[in-house]
Amino acid sequence: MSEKPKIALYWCASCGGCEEAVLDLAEKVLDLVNAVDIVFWPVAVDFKIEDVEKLPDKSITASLINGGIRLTEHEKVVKLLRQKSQYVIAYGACSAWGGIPGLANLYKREELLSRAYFEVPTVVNEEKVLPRTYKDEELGIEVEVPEVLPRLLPLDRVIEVDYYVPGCPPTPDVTWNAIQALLSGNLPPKGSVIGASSKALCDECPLNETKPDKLLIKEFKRITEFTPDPEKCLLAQGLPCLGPVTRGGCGALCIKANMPCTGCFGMLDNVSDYGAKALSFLASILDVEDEKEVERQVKEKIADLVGRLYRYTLPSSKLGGKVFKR
Amino acid sequence: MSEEIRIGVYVCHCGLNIAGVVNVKEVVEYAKTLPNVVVAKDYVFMCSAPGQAMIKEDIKEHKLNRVVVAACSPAMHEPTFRGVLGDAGLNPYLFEMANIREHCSWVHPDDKEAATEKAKELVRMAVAKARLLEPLEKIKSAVRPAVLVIGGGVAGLRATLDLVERGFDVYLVEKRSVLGGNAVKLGELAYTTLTGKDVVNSLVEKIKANPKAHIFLNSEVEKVDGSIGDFRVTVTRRLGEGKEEKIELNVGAIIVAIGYDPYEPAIGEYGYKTTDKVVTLFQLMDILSEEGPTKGELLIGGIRPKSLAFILCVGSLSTTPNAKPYCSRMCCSASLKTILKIKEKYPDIDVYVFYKDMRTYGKEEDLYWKAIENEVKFIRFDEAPSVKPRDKFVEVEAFDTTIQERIAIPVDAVVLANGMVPATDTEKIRIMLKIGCGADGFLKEAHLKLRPVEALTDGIFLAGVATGPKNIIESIASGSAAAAKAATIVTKEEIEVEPLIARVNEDMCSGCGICAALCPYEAITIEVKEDGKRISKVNSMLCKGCGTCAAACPSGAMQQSGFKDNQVMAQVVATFRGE
Amino acid sequence: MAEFKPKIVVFACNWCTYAALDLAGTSRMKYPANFRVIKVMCSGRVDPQFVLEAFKQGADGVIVAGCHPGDCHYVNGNMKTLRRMTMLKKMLEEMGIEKERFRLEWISAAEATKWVQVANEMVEQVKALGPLKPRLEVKE
Amino acid sequence: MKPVVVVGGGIAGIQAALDLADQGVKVYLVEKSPSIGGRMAQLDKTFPTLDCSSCILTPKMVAVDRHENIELLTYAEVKEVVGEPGNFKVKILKKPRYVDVDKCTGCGQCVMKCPVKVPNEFNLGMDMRKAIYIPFPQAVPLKATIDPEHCLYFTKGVCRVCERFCPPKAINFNQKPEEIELNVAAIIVATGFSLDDARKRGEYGYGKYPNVYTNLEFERLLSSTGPTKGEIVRRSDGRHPKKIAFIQCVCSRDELTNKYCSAICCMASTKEAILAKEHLPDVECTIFFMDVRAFGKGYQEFFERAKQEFGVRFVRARPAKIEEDPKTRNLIVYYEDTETSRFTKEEFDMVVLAVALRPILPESLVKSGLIQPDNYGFADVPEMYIEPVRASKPGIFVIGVLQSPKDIPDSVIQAGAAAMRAAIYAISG
Amino acid sequence: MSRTVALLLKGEVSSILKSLGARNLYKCYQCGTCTAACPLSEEVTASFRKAVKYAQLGLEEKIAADPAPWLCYACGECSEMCPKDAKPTEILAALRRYSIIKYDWTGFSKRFYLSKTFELMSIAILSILTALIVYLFKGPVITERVDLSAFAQPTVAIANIIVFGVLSLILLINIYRMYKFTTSQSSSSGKLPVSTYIAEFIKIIPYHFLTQRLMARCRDGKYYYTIHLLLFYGYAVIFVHHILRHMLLPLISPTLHLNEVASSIVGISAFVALILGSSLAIYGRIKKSTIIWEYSHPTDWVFITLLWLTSITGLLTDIFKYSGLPLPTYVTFTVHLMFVVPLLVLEVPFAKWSHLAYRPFALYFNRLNEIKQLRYKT
Repeated sequence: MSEKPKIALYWCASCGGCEEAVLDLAEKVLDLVNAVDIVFWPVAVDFKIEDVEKLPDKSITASLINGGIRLTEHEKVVKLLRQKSQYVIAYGACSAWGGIPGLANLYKREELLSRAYFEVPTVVNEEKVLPRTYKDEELGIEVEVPEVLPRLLPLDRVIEVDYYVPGCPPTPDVTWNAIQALLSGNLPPKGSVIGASSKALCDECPLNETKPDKLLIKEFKRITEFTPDPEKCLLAQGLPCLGPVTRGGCGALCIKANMPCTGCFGMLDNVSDYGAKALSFLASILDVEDEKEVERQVKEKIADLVGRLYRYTLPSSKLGGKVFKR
Repeated sequence: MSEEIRIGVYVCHCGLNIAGVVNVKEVVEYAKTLPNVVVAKDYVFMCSAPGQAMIKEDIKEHKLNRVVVAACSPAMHEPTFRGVLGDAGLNPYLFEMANIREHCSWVHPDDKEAATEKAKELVRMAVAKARLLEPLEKIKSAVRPAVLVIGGGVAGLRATLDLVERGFDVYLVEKRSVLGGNAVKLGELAYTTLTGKDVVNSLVEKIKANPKAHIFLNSEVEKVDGSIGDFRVTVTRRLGEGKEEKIELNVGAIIVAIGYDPYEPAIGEYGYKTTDKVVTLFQLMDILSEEGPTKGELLIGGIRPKSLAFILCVGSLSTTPNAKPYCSRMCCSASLKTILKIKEKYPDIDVYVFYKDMRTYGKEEDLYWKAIENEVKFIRFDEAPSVKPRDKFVEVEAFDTTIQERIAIPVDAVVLANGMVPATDTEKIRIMLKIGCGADGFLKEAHLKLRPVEALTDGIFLAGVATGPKNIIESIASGSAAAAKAATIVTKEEIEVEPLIARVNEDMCSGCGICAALCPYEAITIEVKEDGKRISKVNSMLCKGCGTCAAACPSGAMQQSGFKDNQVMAQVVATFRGE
Repeated sequence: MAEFKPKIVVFACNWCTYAALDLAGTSRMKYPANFRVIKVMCSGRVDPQFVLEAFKQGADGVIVAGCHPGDCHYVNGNMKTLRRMTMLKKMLEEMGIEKERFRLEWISAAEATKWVQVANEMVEQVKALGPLKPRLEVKE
Repeated sequence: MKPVVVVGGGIAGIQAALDLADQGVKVYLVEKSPSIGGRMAQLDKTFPTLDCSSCILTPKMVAVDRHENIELLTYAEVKEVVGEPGNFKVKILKKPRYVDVDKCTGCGQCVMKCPVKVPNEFNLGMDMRKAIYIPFPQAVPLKATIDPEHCLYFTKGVCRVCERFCPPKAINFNQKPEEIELNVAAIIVATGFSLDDARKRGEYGYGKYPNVYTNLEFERLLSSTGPTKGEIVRRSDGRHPKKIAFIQCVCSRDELTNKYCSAICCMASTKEAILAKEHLPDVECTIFFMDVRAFGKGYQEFFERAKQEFGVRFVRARPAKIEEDPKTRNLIVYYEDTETSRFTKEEFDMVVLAVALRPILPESLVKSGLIQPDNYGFADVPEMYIEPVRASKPGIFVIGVLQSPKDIPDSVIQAGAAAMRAAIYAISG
Repeated sequence: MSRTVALLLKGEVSSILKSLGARNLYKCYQCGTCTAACPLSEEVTASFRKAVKYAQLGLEEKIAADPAPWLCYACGECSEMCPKDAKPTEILAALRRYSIIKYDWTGFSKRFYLSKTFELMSIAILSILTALIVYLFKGPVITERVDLSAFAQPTVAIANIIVFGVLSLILLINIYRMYKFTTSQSSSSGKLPVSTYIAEFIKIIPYHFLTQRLMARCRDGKYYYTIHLLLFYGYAVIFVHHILRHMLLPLISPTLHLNEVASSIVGISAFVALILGSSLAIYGRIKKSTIIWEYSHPTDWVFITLLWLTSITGLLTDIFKYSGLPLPTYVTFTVHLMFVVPLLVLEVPFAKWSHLAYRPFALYFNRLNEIKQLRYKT
C-alpha cells in the first residue's frame, strides 16, 4: 500500500481522557505515527473541518471517535467522518455507551442549562441569558453556538459504528490491540468490541479462584465501611463489584488496587442492558428473603442504583435515560 | 442455523369455546401475513385425530420445520401436539402454543373484537418465539426399580402389597410404631363383619410374607433429592431413648399415602369436651371395637345410653365457625353404619340424627333406608344445632327445616360425626417433595378428573385421603391406582426427562460462580479446566429447568433451552409490533 | 382521541400463575383484554432485561407473577424473583417509571379470583397514568 | 408376559388399558360400538372443573390408538370366556363394518352422499345420521361404518352410492364377521351404563311431553357437536327456554324402580344448569332435589358457586307429577317445597330429568358365572374391602359404573387399581 | 320467627300410631311427593308430608293441632306415587284415628281404639244393657197388632233424648277441644274478628257437611263419593226420620201421626241405601280391592259391621212392622236397638263416625288458620 492508511481522531462530549489514552501508548505512539497518516486530530493537530470535507469519501481508513454526542456540532462532525471513513471506531465508554456524561440523561435539558447557567453559585446571570448563536457586531459575523441535544446519545444512535473499543479510558494494550487489528485487517464481525476479552472480568481476575462454592452474600457493603481483604474476591466480601457483568481486558487494574470494578469495559456480547443484568446478578446473590430488608440495603448500601449500575451505559440502556412526565 | 424457517400455524375452534368469541378466520388470515408462516389453517378440534392428521400432512407436504397451534392451554395439549410433531419426524420442541381459549375467548366473552385482536397478537408472539426454537433431545435417565411409600395406612399398605407382588422393592415408611393408620379404629365395617383391623391385618400379613417389602416403623422421611427415576431419600428412624438412625434410600417413584386426621371439634363446639356425654364418631367406633376402652360395650360418660343423638357435618360445610367448607364425604354413611350396628346390638335404643344433607351416595343409600326402617328419627338443620348439657341428660335443639319448628330432644349421649382434615405433616411432606396443595389443604393432584392419583411433579403419586376425603374402599382402590402409576415408571429401564434445562456457552462463561450459588438442586458446579480457567458445568440429570441461573448469569453465557433470552425477547417485541 | 387501552405484559410462572390464569378461564371469570401473557417455567427465569425491553417496546404496565413463597415448584426460584423485582422497582422509579406500572404478585394455581382482582386493579391504575410510549422519545 | 383383555372403551376402559400398556403389558381393548369414548364422549363439559369433556378425553383416545402395547378391537363383542386366572380363552366376534379400515381415511364423503337417514344414537335419537356413519367428529378409530339394518343395499339390494364416491375405495359389502380367539391372563370389564327408562315414572311425562329431556339429552343439546350445535332449544317449538327445571332422583332412590342413588346426577344437573346460564344468560334454572350429593373433591364449592355466582335456584322437593299446557307445550310441575311446606304448581318451558344409571353387564361373562349381578343389578364385588375391583371370580375385574354408580375420577381410580391387579396376573401368567 | 318453644318428642306416640294402622310410617324420607300428588293440595293449604313427619317424630301437640289428616279423603293418589311406598294414605288414616283419641276428653276413645277386646266388650255390654232396658222398661207387648211405639215408646223417647243430648254435648266438647288444638299451634298471635268466624262458618260447614264435595275431587273419586253419599243420605234420612217420628213428634204433638206409607217408604229406602253402601264397603275391605280398603283397623270393621247390622235389623223391623207381625217386629226392633245404641253411643263421639263432625270443622279451622297466616304473614 503505497500511501499510509489515514486515520482521524475526534472527541465529542468527553473528558479528554480518551485523547490522552492514545498518548499512553508511550513509545508505541511512534510506531503508530509511522504506520499511519493522521488527517484530523483536533486536540493535537490543527486540521479544520474543511480539510476533512475536502477528502474523498471513504478515504480515511479509520476514525476513532470518543465522547458522547451532546451537541448539534458533534452530530454534524461525526456524520461527516462517517461519510469520509471506511471504519468508524467508537473509542472508549462515552462514545460506545454514553459514559459518565451520559448520566445527564437523568435530567431534562432545561434543568441542565438552568443548573449550569443560572443556579451555579459562581455564575451571575440575572437576565438568564443562555448561549446561542448571535451576531457579533464588531466582527460583523454570526457566531454560531451549537445547540444542546435533549439527550446525550452514544455514537451508534447517530451514525453506523463498525467497532467499539471499551474502557474509560481504554487501557494502552486495549488501544494497541485495536489498532493492530485495524491495521492487520483481520477484524471480527461488524459491531463487535475489539481489543478486549470476550469474557467477563472474573475470567482474568486473580481473585476468581478465591470465590466460595456458594457465592451468596448476606449484605452489601460500602467501600468506606471496611478495608476488604486484598486476597479474597471483593464481591464475596459484600462489595457490589461489577466484575462478573463487565468485559475483561483491563487486567483487573481496579481490583489490583483493591477497589471493586465499576464496569467501564461495558457489557458482554450476550447482554442487551448492562444495568438490568448487573441488578439481576447482584439481587440474586443477596441471600435475603424479606422485601423490606432488600429495600433497606438498596437505600443504605447502594443508594444511587442508576448511577451505580448504569455508570457508563445509561444512554445505551433500553430506556436511554429518565422518562419524564408530559 | 441457516435452514429457511417454514412455520405452520393452526387455529382451533374448540367447538364454540374459541370460535364462539374469537373470529378464527380473521386470526388465520392475519397469521398468513406473518414472516416465515407458509401455511395457516383452522379446524373445529385441532386435538382430535383429524386435526392431528392435518398437521402431520402439512409437515410433510409443506416441509414445515416449526409448528404453532393457537388453541387451549399448553397444560392441556402441549404433549399431544409434541407427539404429533414426533410422529411426523419433526423434533417435538420446534412447537409453540398460543393460549387463545383459557386466556382469551373464555375470559373476554363480551368483547369479541378485543378478544380477536388479542388472539392475533398471541399468535404473533408464538410465531416470533417459534422462529427461534431449536431442536432438543429428551434427556434419558436410569430408573431405580424400587418405590418409596410414605404412610402405612390402608392406601399405603395396598400400594405396597401390589408393588411387591408385581416384583419391585418397596420401602414403606410409617411415622407411628404400628401399621394401619386410621382404618384400625373403624371397628366393624358396613355390609360385613370385617373390622378395619381385619382389613389391615390381611394386608400386613401378605406384605410381611414378601421379601421385597421393607417396612420402617417410627420413621419419617427427612430429605428427598433427585427426580423421577432416581430419588435419593433420607429417612430417620427413631430407635427409642432419643437415639435415631439415618437411612439412605434410592427409589424410582414415591407414593404419598399420609392419610388424614379426624377433625377435632373446638372445645365447647357442640359441647365437646365440656361434658363426657359428647363423643366424636371416631371415639364411638373405638368404644364399640373389641380392643376399645370398653371392650366393645356401649358406654358413654360411664352409662349405657338409652337415647343417642348423632350430629352430622361436624367440621364440614362451614356449619360452625371452626368447620371446613368442604364435605368430608364418608361421615353420613359411617354414622348410619355405626347406628345400624348399635341398633343390632341394642334394639331398644332411641337414635336421633341431626343432618344438613344426607349424602349416602351410590349403593350406600340403603344405609339411609335401613336407618329409617329402624325408626331412627332424622332432623334436618341449616343452622348448627345447639347442645345444652343438663344434669342427667343432654338436650340437643335445632330448627327442623322439614317441619319449620324448633325441636329439642333430651338424650343420654351425643355423637359428633366429625369429618376429615389434612394430616398434620401434610405441610412438611408438601414442601419436601415440592408438591402443591389445594384451597382445602389436601394435596393437589395433577388433574382432578383424569390424573387423580398423580402429583404435578413427575414420579410422585398420591394415594388415599391425602388428596381429599374418601371412604376406606375408595382409599384402598386409590392405593392400587397409585401403585399402577408407580409401576409404569419402575417397569422401565430409562425415563425421559423434559429437555428444558440450562446450558452453558463455554466461550462466554467467565467462571464467576453466580449460577452455582443459586441452583437449589446443586445441578451446577464450577470446574477448573486444564488451562486453569474456571467454567460452569450443568448436570443435566439434576437440572429441573427453572431458569433462575440463566436470568442471573451476568454474561448471558447460561441459557435455558426453550426459554433462551432471544426467544423470550422476541415474544416481548412481538407483543407490540409484528416484523 | 380513541379511548386509551393500556397494553400490559405479564410474565407468568408455569406452575402457579399460568395455571391460575387457566383456572380463571375454565371458571369463565371475566377480566379486561389488555394483558399479554408470556409463560416462563419459573418466575426466577424473568430477567430484569425482559421487563425493561417490555417498557422500551411501549408496554404501559408489566406484571411479574409467580408462586407464593414456599410454594415454588423449584424450591426457591420465587425468592430470587422477590429480590430482583424489589431492586428493579426501585431502579424503575429512579428512571421515571411510576410504581403502579410494575407489579410483583404471588398468585397460586387456585387463586383465579386473586388474578382477576389484580388484573382489574392494574388496568384501572395504568389507565389513570395514561400511555407510556409517547414519553419514551425525548423530543422537546 | 401374557396379554390382558379390557372390555369396554369408555374412560374407565381407556385408562385401564393405558395404565397396563405403560407397564409393558399387551392389552386388547374391545369396544362394542364403532368408536371408543363411551359416555364421556357424549358429555359437553365435566364437573366440577368445567373442562370441555372431549378436550380431556380425546388425547387419551388418541394415546390408546397410538400405543404400541394396545390393540384396539372396535365394533366387536366378547362372545365367550372360559378358563381360569392367568389362562382365559376369550372368543371375540368382530362385526363387519363393510368398510376396509386400512383404506378408510374418515373423510366423510360417503356419509354426505348416503341417502338413508337413521336416528343418531350418539345424539340419543335427537337428530339423524346416515346408514353409513362416523359416530362423532373425534371418533377413534376415525373410520366409517355401515349399519346393515338401514343400508339400502342390505335391505333392498340397491344404491351402493357410498362405494361410488369413496375416494380410497374402502367400501367392501362382502366383509364377513371375524372371530378372534385370545389367550389372556386377566379380564378388566368396564362396559359402563345406560340411563334407565324415564317412562317408568310416567307421571313426569317423558316421551309424552316433547319438552321433557333426560340429563344426557340435555348434555347433547349443550354440546357443539350435538343435534342443535350447542343451541338450547325446545323440541316443541325450537324456542329458547326461559325457565328450565331439573328434577333429581328420577328412578333413583325409588322403591318402584331403583333403590340406589345414582351418585352423579346432582352434580351433573348443577353443571348443566350453570352451562345453560352460560348459553342463555337470562335463563332461570331450578333444581328439585331431596339431598344434594355433592360429596366429591371440589363438589361442595361447585354447588355453592352454582347458587351464589350463577343464581341457580335449588328447591328441596321431589315433584309428584308434570302436566303439560297443551297450547304452549309448557310443563307445569307439581311440588311441595319441603322447607316451606308450601304446595306450588310452577310452569317451566323445559324439564330435564336426572334419570338413574343402569349398568350394562356383558351377558357372555354373566353366563359363564365370571360376573354375578348384585341385588341392584350391578356387577358384584364379593370382597370389596380386600379387592375393591375384583369380580365374582379371580382374574376378572369390574370397574366404573358397571360396578356401582360413580363419577369420572373414581372410575379412573378403579381403572388404575384393576390395571395394577391385572398386571400381576400378566407377569405371573 | 316461629316461637322458640322447642317441641318435645314422645316415643310412645309413634308406637300408638303404628298400632292405629301407620304400618309403613318408618319408610318416609320426607320428599314431599304426597302433598304434591294430592288433588286437594290445590284447594286447601295443608302439608300431608309434614303430618307424616309429626307422626314419625311423635310430636303430640303438632299432630293434634294439624287439620291435614281430616282434609284427606284417602283416595290413595299419594300412596300410588310415593317413591318409598310408605303408604301415606294409611298413615293419615292412623292420624285421623289418633286425632279422634286426642280430641276425646273422656279418654274413652283411646281405650276403644287401642284395645280390640275393650272395644268389643263395651259394645257387647252396651247392647246387652240396651236389651235389658228395653226388656225392663218395655211397654205393653201388644200381640194382635204391631204397636211398636207402645212397646218401646217410653224408653225409646227418653233414651233418645238423653243419648242424643249427652252425645252431642260430648261431640261439641270434642269439637271445641279440636278448635283449641288446631289454633293453639298457629304461630301468629293475631286475632280474627268474630265476623270472619261466622262468615267462614256459614260458608264452609253446611256446604261440606252436606255434600263432602272435596271427595269428588279425588282420583276416581266418583265411585267412593257415590258410596259415601249413599251412606250419608241413608243415615241422614233415618236420623231425621227417627228424630221426627220417635222424638220430636211424641214430645211436641204426640197425637199427630205421620202418614204411615210415606214414612215407611222413606225408612225402608234409607235402610236399603245404608245396607247397599255398607255391604259394598265391607266387600271392598274384605277384597282389599283398593288402597282405601287395603288396611282396616278393628274400629273400621266394628263401625261398618255395626252400621250394616243396624240397617239390616232396621229394615227387618220395618218389614215385619208393615207386614203386621208383632212379635218378630218387637224382637228385631230390640235387636235393632242393641246395634243402634252402641253405634250411636260409641261410634258417634268416640270412634269413626265422629269424622262426620270433625271433617267439616277441620276444613273450617284450617280456613281460619289460612286467613290468620295470610293476614299476619307469619
